[in-house]
Amino acid sequence: MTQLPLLEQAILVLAALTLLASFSMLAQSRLTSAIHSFAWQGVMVAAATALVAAVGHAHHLYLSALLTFSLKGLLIPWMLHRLVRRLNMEREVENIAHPALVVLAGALLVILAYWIALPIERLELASTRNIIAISLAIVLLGLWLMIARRQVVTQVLGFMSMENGLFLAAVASTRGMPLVVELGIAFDVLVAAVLFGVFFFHIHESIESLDTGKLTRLTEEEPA
Amino acid sequence: MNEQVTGYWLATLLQPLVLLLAAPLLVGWIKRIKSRLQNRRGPAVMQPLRDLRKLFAKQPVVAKTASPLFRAAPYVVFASTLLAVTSVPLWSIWLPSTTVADVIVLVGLLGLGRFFLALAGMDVGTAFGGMGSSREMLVSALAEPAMLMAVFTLAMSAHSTNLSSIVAFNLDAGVVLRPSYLFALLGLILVAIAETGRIPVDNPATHLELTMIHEAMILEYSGRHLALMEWAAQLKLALYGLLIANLFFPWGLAERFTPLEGLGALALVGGKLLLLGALLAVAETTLAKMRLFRAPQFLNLAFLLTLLGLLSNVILESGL
Amino acid sequence: MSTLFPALALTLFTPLFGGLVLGLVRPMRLAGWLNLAFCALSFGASLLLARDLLAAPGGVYTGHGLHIDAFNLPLIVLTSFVGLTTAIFSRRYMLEMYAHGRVTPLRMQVYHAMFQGFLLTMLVALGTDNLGILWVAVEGATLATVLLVSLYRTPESVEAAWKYFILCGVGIALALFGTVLVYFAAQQAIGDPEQGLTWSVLHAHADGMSAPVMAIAFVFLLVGYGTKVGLAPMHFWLPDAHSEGPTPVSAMLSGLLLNIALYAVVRFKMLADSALGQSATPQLAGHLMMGLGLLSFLVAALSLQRQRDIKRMFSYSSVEHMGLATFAFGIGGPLATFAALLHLLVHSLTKSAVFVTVGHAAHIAGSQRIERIRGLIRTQPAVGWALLLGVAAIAGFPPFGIFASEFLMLNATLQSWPWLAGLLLIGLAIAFAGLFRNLQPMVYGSAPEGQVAVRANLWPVVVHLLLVAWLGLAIPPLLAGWLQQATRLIAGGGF
Amino acid sequence: MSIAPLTLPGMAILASLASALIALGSGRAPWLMRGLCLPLLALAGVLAAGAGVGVLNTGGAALTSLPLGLPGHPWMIALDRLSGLFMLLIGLVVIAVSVYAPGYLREYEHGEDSLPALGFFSGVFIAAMMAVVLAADAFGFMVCWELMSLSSYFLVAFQHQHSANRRAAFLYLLMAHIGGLSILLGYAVLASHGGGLGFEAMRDAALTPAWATLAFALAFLGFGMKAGLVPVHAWLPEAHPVAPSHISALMSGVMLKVAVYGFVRFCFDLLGNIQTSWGVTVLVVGAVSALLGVLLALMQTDLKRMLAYSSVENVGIIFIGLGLSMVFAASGAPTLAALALVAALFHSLNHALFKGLMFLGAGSVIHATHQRNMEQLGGLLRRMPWTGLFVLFGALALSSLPPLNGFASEWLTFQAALQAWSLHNGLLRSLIPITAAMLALTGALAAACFVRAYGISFLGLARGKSARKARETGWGMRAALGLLAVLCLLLGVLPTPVIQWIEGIPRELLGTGLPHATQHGWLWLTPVSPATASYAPLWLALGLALAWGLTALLLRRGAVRKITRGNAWDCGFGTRNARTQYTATAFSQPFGRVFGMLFQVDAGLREDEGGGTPRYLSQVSDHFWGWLYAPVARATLLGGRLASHLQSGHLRHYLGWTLATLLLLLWMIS
Repeated sequence: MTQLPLLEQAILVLAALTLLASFSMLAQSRLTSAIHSFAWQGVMVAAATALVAAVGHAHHLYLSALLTFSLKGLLIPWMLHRLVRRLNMEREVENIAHPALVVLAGALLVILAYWIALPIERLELASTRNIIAISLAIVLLGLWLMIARRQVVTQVLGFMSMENGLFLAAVASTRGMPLVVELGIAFDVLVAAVLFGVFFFHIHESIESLDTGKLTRLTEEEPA
Repeated sequence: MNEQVTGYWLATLLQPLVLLLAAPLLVGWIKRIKSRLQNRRGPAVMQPLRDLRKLFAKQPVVAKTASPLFRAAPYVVFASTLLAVTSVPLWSIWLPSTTVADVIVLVGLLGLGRFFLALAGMDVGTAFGGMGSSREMLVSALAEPAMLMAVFTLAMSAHSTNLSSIVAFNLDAGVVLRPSYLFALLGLILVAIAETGRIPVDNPATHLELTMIHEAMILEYSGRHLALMEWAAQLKLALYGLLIANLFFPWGLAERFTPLEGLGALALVGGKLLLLGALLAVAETTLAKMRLFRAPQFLNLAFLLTLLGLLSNVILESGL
Repeated sequence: MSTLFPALALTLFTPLFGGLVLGLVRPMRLAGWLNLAFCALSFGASLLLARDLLAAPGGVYTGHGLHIDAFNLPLIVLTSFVGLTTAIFSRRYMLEMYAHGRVTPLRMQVYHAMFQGFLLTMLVALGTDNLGILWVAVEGATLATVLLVSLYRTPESVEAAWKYFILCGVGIALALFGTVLVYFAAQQAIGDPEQGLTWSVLHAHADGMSAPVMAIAFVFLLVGYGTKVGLAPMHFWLPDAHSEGPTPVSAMLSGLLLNIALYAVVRFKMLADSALGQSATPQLAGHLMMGLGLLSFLVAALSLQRQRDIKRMFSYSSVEHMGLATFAFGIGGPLATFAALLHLLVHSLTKSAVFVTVGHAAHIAGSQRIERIRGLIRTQPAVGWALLLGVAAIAGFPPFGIFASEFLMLNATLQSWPWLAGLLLIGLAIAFAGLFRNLQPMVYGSAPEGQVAVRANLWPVVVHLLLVAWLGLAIPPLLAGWLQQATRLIAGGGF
Repeated sequence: MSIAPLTLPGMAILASLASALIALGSGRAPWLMRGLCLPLLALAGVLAAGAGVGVLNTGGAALTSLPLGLPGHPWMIALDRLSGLFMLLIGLVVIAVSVYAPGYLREYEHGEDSLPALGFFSGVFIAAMMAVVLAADAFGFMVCWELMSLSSYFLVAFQHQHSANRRAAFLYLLMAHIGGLSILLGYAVLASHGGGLGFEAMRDAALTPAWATLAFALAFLGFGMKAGLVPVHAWLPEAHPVAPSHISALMSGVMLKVAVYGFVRFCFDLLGNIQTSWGVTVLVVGAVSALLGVLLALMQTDLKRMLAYSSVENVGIIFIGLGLSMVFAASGAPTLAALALVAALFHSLNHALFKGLMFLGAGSVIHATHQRNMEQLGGLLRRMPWTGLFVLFGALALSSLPPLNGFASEWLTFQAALQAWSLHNGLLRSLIPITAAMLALTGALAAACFVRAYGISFLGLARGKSARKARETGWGMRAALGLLAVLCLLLGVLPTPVIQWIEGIPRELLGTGLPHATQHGWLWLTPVSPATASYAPLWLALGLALAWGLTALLLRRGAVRKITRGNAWDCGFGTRNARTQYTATAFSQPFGRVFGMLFQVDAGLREDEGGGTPRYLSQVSDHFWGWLYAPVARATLLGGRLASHLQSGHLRHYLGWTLATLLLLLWMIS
C-alpha cells in the first residue's frame, strides 16, 4: 500500500495538467492548437479517471474513463478538426484583445476557485478532495474562455472543457457518480457535440462566419 | 293655543306683507338721499311703488324665442326672495318660520332665486343676457361663501344656525365687543353691496354693457314679469338690511309679540334701515363703480374678513 | 399497489414510444394525429396515475427509480394535459405553417419526434427520484427544444437556438457541478454511494449533510437551473427562444419547461433547507431565491414596456411570473408555498393559452411585430377577445386564477417581508402597464385593409381559460388537497 | 315575510348575471337585449332596492358563506345596514338605467359595436358592484372589486375605434389596478394581524398605531383612486364620458359610491379606533377635490366631461363629511361623528340619484343631437321639454339648492362642520371652518357651473344644425329621467325617513346614532337639537308653491293677462342670431381669470382644421398631469430603456452576466 500516495500524487499532477490545458486553450489564438490542447485535456481527465479507478477499485470508472477518452480525447476533437477543415479555417487566427489580461483574469479565477473551495477543504478529507478546487477552476476557466473568445469553435471548446472540469470533480471527489448518471451525462455530451456540429453549418450559412460577435440580430437596443 | 303663539304666527304672516311695502320705500329713500347729496331734488320716496304699479298694469312682451322657463323665472325669483325675507326676524325674535328655514336655508333660497334669474338671462339668447348671467354668477360665487362665513361666525358663537336663536343670543349677551363680529359685520356689508348690485360692484342706474350685471339679465323683461323681478331685487336689499340691522344690532326686537311691542319694534327696525340706507347712499355717491375684474378682489376682501371673523371666533372666543 | 406503476410507466413511456414512432412517420397529417393520440394516451395515463396515487398509502410512490408525491403529481398531470392541448393546437397550426412553406416535410418529422421527446424528458425529470437523472432529463429537454427552436431555420431562429443552447448548456453544466457537490456531501451523510443521488433517501438524511458544501452546491444549482427557469440575469435566452420558435413550442416552453426547472430548484431547496437547518444561515436558500426572483420580476416588468415583438413580450411576462413564483418559494412558509404552487399551475395554463392565441393573432396579421397586428376584434372577434381575456388573466385579474395566487403571495409577503410588498405592487403595476399598452392597439381599433380571419381552433384556449377561471373562483377540494399536501411536504406545515 | 335576508340580494346578483349571459346571444337576436336582458336588470335593481329597504328597516346583519374561495377561506357574504343602503342606491339607479337603456341602445343595434359585449359586461358590472357591497371577506371583496373594474374597463373601451377612448380605458384600468392592489395590501395588513381573511376576524385585529396608519393609508389610496379624489382623479374625467351614457350613469352614479362604501367599511367598520390625523387628511383631500373638481367642471365644454368633473367635486363633498366624521370620532364626539357620517352617506345616495339623472339626461341630448359639445347645443328646452324639465331638477339638485336633495345633505354637512366649536383642539377648530368655507365656495361655483351648462345647452338659440333638428326622446328614456327627478325632489322634501334609515348605520359602526335627528316628527329635520338647527323642507316647498301660486293668481286677476310675443329687445341691437350669443367658453372665461392659478388655461385663436375662420378656443388641463403623472410615466419608460439595454444581443455579455451572478452569490454565501 505504499504506492497509494504516489498514485494520489499522480492524480493531483494530472489534475494540475488539466488546469494547465485550460490555460493553454485560453492563451492559444490559433483554433487548431486550441483544439489540440482540448484533446490533451480530455486525455488527462481520462487518465485521472483511470487512476482513481485503480486507487478506489471502482471498476465502473474504467468504463467511464474509456468513454471520456473516446469522446473528449478523440471523437470531439476529431469532429471539430474536421469541421474547421471543412469550413477551411485552419489558418484562422482569432486576435484576442488583451491576451495578457485574459490569462491574468484566468489566474484570478483559479485563486477564486480555491478560496470558494476552502470550506470544503476544511472538511479534513483525503487529499484527492482538493481536486474539487481545481475542477471548479477548470469549470470557471471554461466559462471564461467562452466569454473571452468570440469564435463559435472556441466557445464549444470552453463548453466542453467545463464538462471536463465537472467530470474531474465527479470522479476525483466522489469516486464517480452512479453508472446510470455517468452514461446519461456521456450521452448528453455526445448529442451536444453532434448538435454543435449541425449548428456550425447553420451559423456559417446564416452569417458567413463563425464569429459570434456577428450573431446580434436579436437585440432590443434600437439601431442608433 | 295661547295668544303668544297666535302672536308669533301673526307676526310671521304680517312680516312679508309689511316688507313688500317697505322694500320699495327703502329703495326710494336711498334714491332720495342720493339725489339730495348730488344737489338734485330727485324722485319722491313713493316713486318705486308707483313704478311697480305701472309695470303691473302694462302688457308684458316676451321674445319669440323665449322658453317657458323665461316666464316661470320671475315667479320663482319672487317667491324665493319672499320666503327668504319671511324667515328673518323683522320685529319679533321668535318666528315659527325660522324653524322652517335656518340661515343656511336662507342663503340657499337666495341662491335658488339667483339660479333662475341667471337662467332667465340666458334664455332669450342675447349677448347681454349671457354676459349678465356670467358676471352675476361670478360675483355670487365669491359673495355667497363670504356671506355664509359671516353668518357662521354668528352661528358658531350662538351654537345655532337658527336666526331666532342667534338674535336671542346676541340680545342676551348685551353689548360685548367681539373682534369676530366686527370682521363678520364688515364682510357682510361688502357682500350685501355686491349681492344687491350696488356701486361699486354694479350700478343699478345704468344700462351700459360695460358696467351692468343685474340689469343685463332682466333686460328682456317687461310688464308684470319685470315688476316681479324689480320687486324681488328691492326685497333682497331690504333683506340684507334686515340681516345687518337685526343680527348685529338686535336691540328693540320684541321678545313676546304683542301688537304694541310689535309696532315699537317695527319703528326701531325701520329707523335702523333708514339709517343704513342713508349710509349706503353716502357710500354710493362717494365711491365710483369699479372694473368687473376688480370686483373679485373686493369680494376676496369680504371673504377674507369673514374668514378672519370665523377664525378669531373659534380661536379667541371659544370660551365666550 | 393496484395499477399505479403501470399507469406511471404508461405516462412516461408513451412519449418515448411516440417519439420513436413519429421519428419514422413521414405523412405529416397522420403524424399530427398520432402526436395528438400519444399525448391523449399519456394524459389519460397520468389521470389514472393520479387516481391510484390518491388510493396509495400516504399518497407517495417510490420505486423503480421513480418518486411520485403530491408535489410532482400535479405537475405531471399538468404537463401531460398542456402537452395534449398544445398538440391539438399544433396539429392544424403546423399544417398551416407547412402550407406557408416555413417547414419542410423532413423538419415536420423532426418536429413531431422532438415534440414527444420534449414531453418525455419533462415527464422523466418530474418523475425521477434520482437527481442525476433529473439533470440528464433537463439537459435532454434543452437539446430537444434546441432543435424545435431552430425549426424554421431562419437566421434569427438559428441564432436564437444557438444562444439558447449555449446559455442553458452552461447553466446546466453549473447545475451538474452543484449536483456533484450534493453527491459529494451526501457521501458523508449516507454510506451507500449508489443511493447518493436518490432524492427520497437524501431528503431523509439531508440534515446530516455538510452545510458549507450544500450552500455552495445550492448556489451552483440555483444559477444553473435558474438559467432554465429564466431568472434574471440569466434570462436572456428566453425571449429569443420564445420569439423565434414555432408557437406550440413557445407555449410548452413557457407553460412547462420553466416549471420543470423551478421544480428542480425547489427539490434542491428542500435538501438545502434541512442541511442548513443548524447552520448560521438556515434561510440561505430561501433568501437567494427571493433575491433572484424579485430581480427577475422587476427586470421583466420593466422590459415589458418597450416590446416590438408580441411573443417576446409574453416571454417576458413568463419571466415575470416565474420570478414571482421563485420569490414566493423563497419566502417559504405554508401560505407563500401554497401560493407559489398554485401560481405554477395557473400560470402555465394561462400562458400556454395566451401563446396559442398569439399564434393565431400573428397568423392573422402575417407578422409577429406588434405594430403590424391591428384590429383583431374587428377581423376575428373570437381571437381578439381570447387575447384580451388571456392577457387580463395574465395581468392578474379575477376571475382568473393568477389573481388568487398573487392575492396569497401579497398576503404572505406582507406578513413576512412587509417592505417588499410595496416593491411587488410597483412591479405588478409596471408589468400591467407594459402588457396593456402594447395589447390595446392590437385588439382594438379598426382592422387594416385586406386583413381576413383565419381557420382557428380556439378550444384549447377556451378550456384553459375556463379551468383557470374555475381555479380563481373556487379551488376544487381534490386539487386543494394535493396542494395542501405538497405545501406540507415543502414548507413543513399546512396552509 | 319569511325569506332569508340574503335571498333577495343573491337573486339580484343572479338576475344580472343571467342577463349578462343572455346578452351574449343578442348578436344574432337583438330583441333579446330589449326583451330579456334589460328587464332582468330592472328586476335585479328592484330586488336589490327591496333588499336594501328591508335591512334598513329591520337592521341586523345576516352572514353566510358560499362554496367559493380559497381552501379554508370560503367566500362570505353579509347584509347589514351599511350594505343595505348601498344596495338600495345601486338598485334605484339600475332600475332607472334599465328603463332608459332600450331606447338608448336602439342605435347600437345596427352599429358595428358589438351589442353582446355591451350587454354582457353591463350585467357583470352590475353584479360585481352588488357583490362588492355584500362581500364579507377580503378575497371575495377583492375578486368582485377587480371584476367591477375589469368589466367597466371593457365598457369604457366599448367604442374602441377612437384612440382617445382606448387611451382613457388604459389609464382607467391601470389606475384601477394600482388602487385595487393597494386595497389588497390594506386588507393584507388586517389579515396578517387579525388571523383570517374574513371581516369577522379582521374586526378584532389588534394593530399597533403604525400598522393601523399603514392600513389606512393603503385603503385611502386605493379607494380614493376609485372614488376619483384629487390628485388620483385623472382617470375619471377621461373614462366616464367615453362610455355609453347609461354606463356613465352607472359608473359616476354608482361605482364611485361603491368606493365610498369600501372606504367606510374599511375604516369605520374593520379598522376601527380612528386617529385624528387620518380624519384631517381625508378632510383636506376631500376639500381640495371638491374645489378643484367644480372649477374644472366649470371650464369644460364637453357635457359629459363636465359631469365627470362634477363627480370629482361631489365625491370631495362626501369625503369632507367622512373626514369630519373621522375627526369627531377620533376626538371623542360620537354623536357628531354620526351626524357627519349620516351627511356623507346621505349625500352619496343623493349624488347617485342626481348624477345618474344628469348622465342619462346628457345621454338623451347626445341621442337627440349626436353632439357632446355645449358650444353646438342650445334651445333644447323648447324641443325636448320633458328632458329639459327633468334635467333642470338635476341641475338644481347638483347646485345644492333647496328644496332638492342635494341641499339637504349639504345642509347636514354644514351642520356637522358648525359643531367644530365643541372640539378642544384649536387647530381642528380652525381647520374645520376653513373646509366649511371651501364647501360653501364649492356650492356657489357648482351653481355657476350648472347655470352655464343648462343655460348654454337647453336655453337660448340652437348653435348647431344638429341641435336645431333635435327631437324629444322616447317614453322609456323620459320615464327613467322622470323617475330619478321625482326621487331627487322626494328625498329633498322628505329627507327625514331616509335619515331615520341611515342613522342606523352609525349606530352599528360608531355605537351611537342621531337621537334627536327626527324627534320633531317626520317633517322637521333637527340633526343635533331643535334649538341648534331645524329644517322643514316640506314646509319650505309648500311655501314656495304658495307664494308662486298666490302671485300668479293675483296677477291673473290683474288688468292684462295677455302676453304679446315680439322680437327680443336686446338694447336695440338688431342683429341677434345664434352666433351672437354668449358661448360656454365666454361664460367661464372670467372664472378662468379669477381662479387661473389652480389650473392651466391655454386659450387663443386657433385655425380650426380645414383652415377655416380662426376661432377662440381654450383648453383647460389640471396641473397634476405635469406634477404627478408625466414624471411617473417618464421614469417607467426610462427603466424600460435601461432594461432593454441588457438584451444587447451579444452572447458573451449574457455569459458574462451568468459568471458574474455565480461569483457574486458565491462571494455572498462565504
